[in-house]
Amino acid sequence: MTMEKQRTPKNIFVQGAISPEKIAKSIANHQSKTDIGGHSIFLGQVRKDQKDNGTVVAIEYTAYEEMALQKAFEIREAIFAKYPLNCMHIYHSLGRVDAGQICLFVFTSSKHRRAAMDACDELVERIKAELPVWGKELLDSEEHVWKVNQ
Amino acid sequence: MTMEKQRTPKNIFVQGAISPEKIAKSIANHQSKTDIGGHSIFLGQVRKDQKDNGTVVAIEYTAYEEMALQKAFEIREAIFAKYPLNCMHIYHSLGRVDAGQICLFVFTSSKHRRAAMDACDELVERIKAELPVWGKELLDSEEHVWKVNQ
Amino acid sequence: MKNKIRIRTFGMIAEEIGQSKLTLDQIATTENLKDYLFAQFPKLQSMKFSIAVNQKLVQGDEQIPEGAEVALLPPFSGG
Amino acid sequence: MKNKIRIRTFGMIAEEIGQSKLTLDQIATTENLKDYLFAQFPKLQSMKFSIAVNQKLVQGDEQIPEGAEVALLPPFSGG
Repeated sequence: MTMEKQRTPKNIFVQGAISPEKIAKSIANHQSKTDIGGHSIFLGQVRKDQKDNGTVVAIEYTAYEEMALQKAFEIREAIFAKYPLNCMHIYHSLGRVDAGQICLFVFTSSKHRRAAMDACDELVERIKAELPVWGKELLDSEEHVWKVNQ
Repeated sequence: MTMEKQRTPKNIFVQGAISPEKIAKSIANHQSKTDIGGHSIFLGQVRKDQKDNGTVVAIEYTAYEEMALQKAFEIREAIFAKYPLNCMHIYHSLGRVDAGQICLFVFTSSKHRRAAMDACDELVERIKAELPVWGKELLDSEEHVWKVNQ
Repeated sequence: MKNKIRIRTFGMIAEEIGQSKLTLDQIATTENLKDYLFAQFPKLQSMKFSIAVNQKLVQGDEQIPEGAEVALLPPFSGG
Repeated sequence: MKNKIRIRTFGMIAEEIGQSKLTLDQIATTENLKDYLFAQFPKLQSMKFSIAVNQKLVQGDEQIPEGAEVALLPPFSGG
């Protein structure tokens, strides 16, 4: 009988924007993993879009956290099963993220680049489609609109 | 007659490994570009592969620099013409990069994620196939082998 | 709580209902729940949302177990 | 330099030839150059490489302009 590492849901949510320093630290943490040949990273950034009633100045994120963490865990397991990955990290903001700041950080690593790139793509699509998370776009007019994903 | 910004070849080469701090700084530089919604990043990392005559401890990169910069410029222009990108950055190491360190940093940004992701993919493939750059894998036995791209 | 279900609301549904948590007397199925909500909050009829029972999305009409947590989920817009 | 061509070598080709820059008397075409190199450095015959004339990859046999820079390029392995 082989002993497999049992993975459990882990927190993906961070309060507020994701800093470039956090991303740098996450990258640096992989320097000891010398079987990795390629990392693929996706970053979502809040856009200053023009809306009918004003300009977006920030997005305020809320989530159904328990369900989102369970779903993120299921997605994570499915992607690990599908691609030969060394590592996978997902971070999503909750609360206010100003325009120009980063609200999503997806990071995959593999021996050969293709797996990391394909897994990162699929993760981003699934996160946007399947995680119960909502963005409220705050406008400079003090009004707001609910974000709609494409 | 419209005035278009004339782009010229720019240096993509950095001496030695690319630091996580450089990557963080590059990300942070985009926070003022509030029409960007997604960034795609690829990082190449040197693997500690086992070879017949020893273990890879580092790769030493050389390039036909003048030709590589001209080719990188052509690739850059072609990718800008093909995808609606806000930004594109390419950095490749020259000289010695130890196992676990980063030797390639490709960074694309766009309003909607798909363009950044597809452009990043295509850039990485073209860089590996078309830039006159060579990696000499240095082994712990003091021998070396010439890197072969898949 | 027996004979009670806990309702959680999010996003624009929470905004419309004005509360993010409600407790209701047991309702048998998700279609019955929708009828109840549409009567109480008519604007919900024109809003798109899914229902999760105990954190699982339901397809069509499903039984609501006693004491369940039922969530009203407008279209996701994370990332 | 008229009537001369400058040769640049890289990677395992540079290693085999032992020099990264050579100056040769003018040679008319890239096939003529290959013949010359294969005579001088027989091991090159079993090595894969492309040729660039004035930084452009050549396809098949091409003329070498006077004073050209001709580069011998083993398979690229960047990234």
